[in-house]
Amino acid sequence: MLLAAAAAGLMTAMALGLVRALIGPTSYDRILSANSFGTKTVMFIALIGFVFGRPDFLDIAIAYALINFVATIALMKFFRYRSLQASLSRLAPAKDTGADAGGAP
Amino acid sequence: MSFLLGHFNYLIVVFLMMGGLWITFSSRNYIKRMIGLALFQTSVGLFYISLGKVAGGTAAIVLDKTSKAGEALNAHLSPDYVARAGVDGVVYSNPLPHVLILTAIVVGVATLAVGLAIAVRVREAYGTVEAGEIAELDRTEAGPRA
Amino acid sequence: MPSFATPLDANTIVDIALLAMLAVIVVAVARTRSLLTAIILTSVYSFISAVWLVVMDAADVSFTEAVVGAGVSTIIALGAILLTRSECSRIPWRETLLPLLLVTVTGGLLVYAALDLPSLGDPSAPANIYVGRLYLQHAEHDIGTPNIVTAVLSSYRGFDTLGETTVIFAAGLGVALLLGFGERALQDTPRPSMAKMAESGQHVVLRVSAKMLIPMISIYAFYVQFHGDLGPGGGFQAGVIMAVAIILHALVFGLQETMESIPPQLARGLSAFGVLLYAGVGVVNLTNGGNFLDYDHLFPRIFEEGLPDSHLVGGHHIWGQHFGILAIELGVFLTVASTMVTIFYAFAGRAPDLSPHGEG
Amino acid sequence: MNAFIDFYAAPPGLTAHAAPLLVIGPLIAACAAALSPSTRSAWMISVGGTIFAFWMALCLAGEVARNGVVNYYMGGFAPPLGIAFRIDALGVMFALLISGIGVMAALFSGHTLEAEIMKGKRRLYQSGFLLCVAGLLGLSATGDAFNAFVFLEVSSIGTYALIGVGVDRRALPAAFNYLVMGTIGATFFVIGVGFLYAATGTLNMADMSGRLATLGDSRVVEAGFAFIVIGLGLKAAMFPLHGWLPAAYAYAPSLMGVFLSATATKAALYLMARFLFTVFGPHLDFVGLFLTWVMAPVAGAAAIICSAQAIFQTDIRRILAFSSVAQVGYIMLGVSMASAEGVSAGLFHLFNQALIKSALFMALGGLAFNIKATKLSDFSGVGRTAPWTMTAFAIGTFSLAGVPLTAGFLSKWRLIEAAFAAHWLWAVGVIAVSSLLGLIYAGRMLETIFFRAPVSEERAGEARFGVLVPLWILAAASVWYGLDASLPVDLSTAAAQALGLAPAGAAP
Amino acid sequence: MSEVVTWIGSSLAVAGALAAIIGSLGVIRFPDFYTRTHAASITDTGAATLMILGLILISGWSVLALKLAIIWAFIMLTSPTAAHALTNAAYGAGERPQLGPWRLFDRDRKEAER
Repeated sequence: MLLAAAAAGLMTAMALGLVRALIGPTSYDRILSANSFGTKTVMFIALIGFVFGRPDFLDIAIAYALINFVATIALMKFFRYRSLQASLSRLAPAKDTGADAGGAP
Repeated sequence: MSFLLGHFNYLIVVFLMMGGLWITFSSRNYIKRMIGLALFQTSVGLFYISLGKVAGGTAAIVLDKTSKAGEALNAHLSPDYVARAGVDGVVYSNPLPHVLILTAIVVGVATLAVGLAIAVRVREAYGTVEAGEIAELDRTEAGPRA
Repeated sequence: MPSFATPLDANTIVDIALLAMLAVIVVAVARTRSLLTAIILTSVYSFISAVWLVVMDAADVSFTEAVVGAGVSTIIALGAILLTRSECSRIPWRETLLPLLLVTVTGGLLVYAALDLPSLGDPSAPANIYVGRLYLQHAEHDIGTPNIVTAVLSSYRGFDTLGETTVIFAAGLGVALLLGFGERALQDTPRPSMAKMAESGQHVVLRVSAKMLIPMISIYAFYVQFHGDLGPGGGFQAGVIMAVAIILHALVFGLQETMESIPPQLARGLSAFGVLLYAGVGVVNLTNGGNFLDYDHLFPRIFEEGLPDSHLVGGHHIWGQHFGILAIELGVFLTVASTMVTIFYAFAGRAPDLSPHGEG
Repeated sequence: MNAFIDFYAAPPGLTAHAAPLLVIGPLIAACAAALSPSTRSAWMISVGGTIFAFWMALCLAGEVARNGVVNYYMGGFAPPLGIAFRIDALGVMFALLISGIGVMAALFSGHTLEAEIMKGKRRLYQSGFLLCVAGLLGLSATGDAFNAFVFLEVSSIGTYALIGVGVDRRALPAAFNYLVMGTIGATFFVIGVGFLYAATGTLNMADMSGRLATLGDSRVVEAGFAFIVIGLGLKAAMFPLHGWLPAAYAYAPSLMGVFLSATATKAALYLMARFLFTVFGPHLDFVGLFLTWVMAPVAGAAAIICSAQAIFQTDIRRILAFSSVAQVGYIMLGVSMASAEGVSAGLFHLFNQALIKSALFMALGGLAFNIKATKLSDFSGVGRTAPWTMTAFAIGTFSLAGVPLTAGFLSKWRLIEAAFAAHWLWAVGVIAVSSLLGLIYAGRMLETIFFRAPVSEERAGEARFGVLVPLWILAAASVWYGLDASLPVDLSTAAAQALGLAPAGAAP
Repeated sequence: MSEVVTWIGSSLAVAGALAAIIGSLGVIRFPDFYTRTHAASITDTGAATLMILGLILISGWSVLALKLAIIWAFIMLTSPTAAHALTNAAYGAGERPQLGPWRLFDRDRKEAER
């Protein structure tokens, strides 16, 4: 029962986290929210296995964590380098234009 | 109420399909259309999975009914329901829709990749991915029609 | 409680909540004009639907949806908006009337039929009592794998999976035809020396954690590959995860580095080879006297009898089925992994043409 | 099918597995072509793969002639558990048509790719073409509804890219529209199959049909029917849903024009006929209503409106593309009569159209070396400078317009006969009017090509020999079948019978 | 004994869920991107640690516990890295914190670039 309460709490947290992804205002907020949503998803999958009595599916949760990470890195490269091919250690970062995020000072 | 709960999934999935289709039809931007298409295809997957759900069931990975997990599952269910809906004492959801949707998801990502690749080429050839501007460019640069 | 029309149990509540979130996201995607936002929200959509799929007992589908929808699709779409633009134009309301009509008609038709469908979870719905139940009853007996989805996917409906692998191969082919293999990435910018890379010292955190993660991910991919009979997973998911590891390498260490270890030609060749392997297993079955993709005839009769525990279970050779599934899953793995890498190379390696439109 | 009854094309061991090999042959060839070292070897693999498929189709034709139906269980699992191939006279007709046109297109491809595709990509192009052949052949052979979707996508995914890769940039938006419409069509098909699965619990078409018959009317089945018809209608460019087709065919590289115009929409029509008659059956109320009150009027409208649109096109390939949509109208008109005569006449017309359209596109593609433009006016006087190519083109055009002594005339005539037999006098009128319009655009093309003065002397020259061979085979076939139509008539009559439509009178 | 352990484990899971809720509230309520990142990344790892520890207690010594530990390691490795990469990208692309002396820093840096 307590586990179910935990699942419900996590569900609430996911719903709340979604709000920031929806309202923005900058794209970074959305990515942050999406990333944090992904982490909560991982926890939720792990938890729901115990709640529903079939905890064999933890394998999937690892994949979620992994995908979540790689997608965030790709988004980060999108902003910082405007390219997916650049090496992180080589190219100078893109200039401070903040084209997508309207948050430039 | 029971009817609504029983069909809630289908109604929402229909809404999702309509949303995806709406994005595809109404957008003029090629990338946005592909996103809509991807959402549409995913929603169809959700529809299939809804069809295959069996109440009180578990994923179709064979489980011994005497194992801990099996007993935990059956604790919620009445024995005659398990006897009616289950196989070897465990109730599973229908695996066939899962198989079909696995295939459909793969087809979906294949379509997405090709569609986006075409969009990139369109951008290189026309300088835009907006359908209206492309039609305009075709009209003006192909010369007046006879 | 035992009947299928259970009002508001935990399962139903989670189901309703997740679907509601999906609906909200679809509305938001439809409303936003920033493509980047649309892509981020679509990736969240994939995550939510993956959770929903777990709740609906579709573990394998959930796995696939997560790695494909939230992972590969997002990265490809990002690559695409980098090469095009990340804003879309406003739609004049006049142009929304026809789409609205079409969507309403389609939706009406869907609702018309959906209300006539059996209730969710009805165990005696036609869909659940016939073929699906037959699989549940026979799969372990016929094929010998506990994961029935894998059994159906790779043996009963193995031909579908061959088609699916071909579709992936075709997609890789199409993208390569349209965008090339990322050869432009190899042309420009001179290669820096390793020493210079080390001293520049940027993103140490990322580089170090990527170095730790990439081997872990690869091992995990193989685990998913070979564990697919027993739990969720299989060639497709493993292939995507492997590709994601390679993509992570390219994202962190640069596309050129990755292309040195895994040349585009190799990736392209492997993707064709995977399909060949799959089809080849089928042809071997033919030559050994079975039907196409009938793994019972994977081995010649004499060899089969020499295997330990070689026995017919319900007229099926468990060893043949076992190794047949392994072989075709390997084919799927190769094709999927190399095709995803090919697609990533094509998108990431295409330098954006510098033309005045759009900022991307 | 009498022509094939004593036809043993291969040893029995091979014939027994002809059904999967029909698909697997081109599929393996596609992989081999992608891996092959040179353009030339890829071309040879392509020709070899399609010839192999044609050979297997011939084997199947023999088997079907002897046994009626060929059933093949993939993986040894009988339906409903496994996927079954079920090939009857209708399927075999399409397998023969697709693989035959495939051979011609493969022969043609050696030269056309040199003219239109970048050097490094020709192998991949061959590979994609073979995948498309494999997908369409699988579509004609499969007896499983979901497997049909998979093959629909196998044949389409590569095609989208193949259409877009060419010299004409207008091909790209065309390919994109085709992709969106094709994917929506395929997804609608999946939704429809999902409804049918929800109603019957099976995916095997024969099984499904049996269970639907006992089920009676249900809203789920009706909606499934609607989605399948709309989805396949999109794929088949059924009249109001044909918007993607003209641009896609007109601006695509010639090889795709040749192959797709002859096969892709036809394969979707095949699948629709399969669902209409085999899975549902005209005895169901809503199917009958649909055929009479939706499909027939729409088909008539397509035949007239698209023929009229073809007249006003300036681009020669767009004329042919609109004509294709109009011809789909004729075929559907025949099918919507739901009588043995009507369906067999429609199928006969489909057979002719496949030959004609691929010949016409091939003639134009053969000149692509010399004439880069595609406007009709650019082809002025080409008939004088490239007589061999353009004579074949003229034969195709005559057949298209339905001039007597060509196959096109015979099939239109049989359509009219069928319409009289069904007491659909309006359909006779539609065919007459549309044929008249067809004469106008055919005449317009021929007038420009043969009787106008050439734009400039040095531009136009004869197509290469490698193009002329398949071109003339196709042209000769349309003349031959105009004189002696026993083979296609035989095939289409047997196909109509295989759909469960008994012939009213004696077959001619 | 085992019931007590299960109870403790469940309580930890609930605590984790609470941490997640608090984090989400922080993400909604905080004024700018950097403070939101702070809220999200700290509570993510914290919630994951609490919850997975709880689940490990529930599952006892088994493969499940090992898998949970792997998931935990994964999250601990990826979540902070992702947050770091994201803030780095945001800062590099010109997103600035809203409050306090950072403004000053920002102006200094701008001047130095000129």
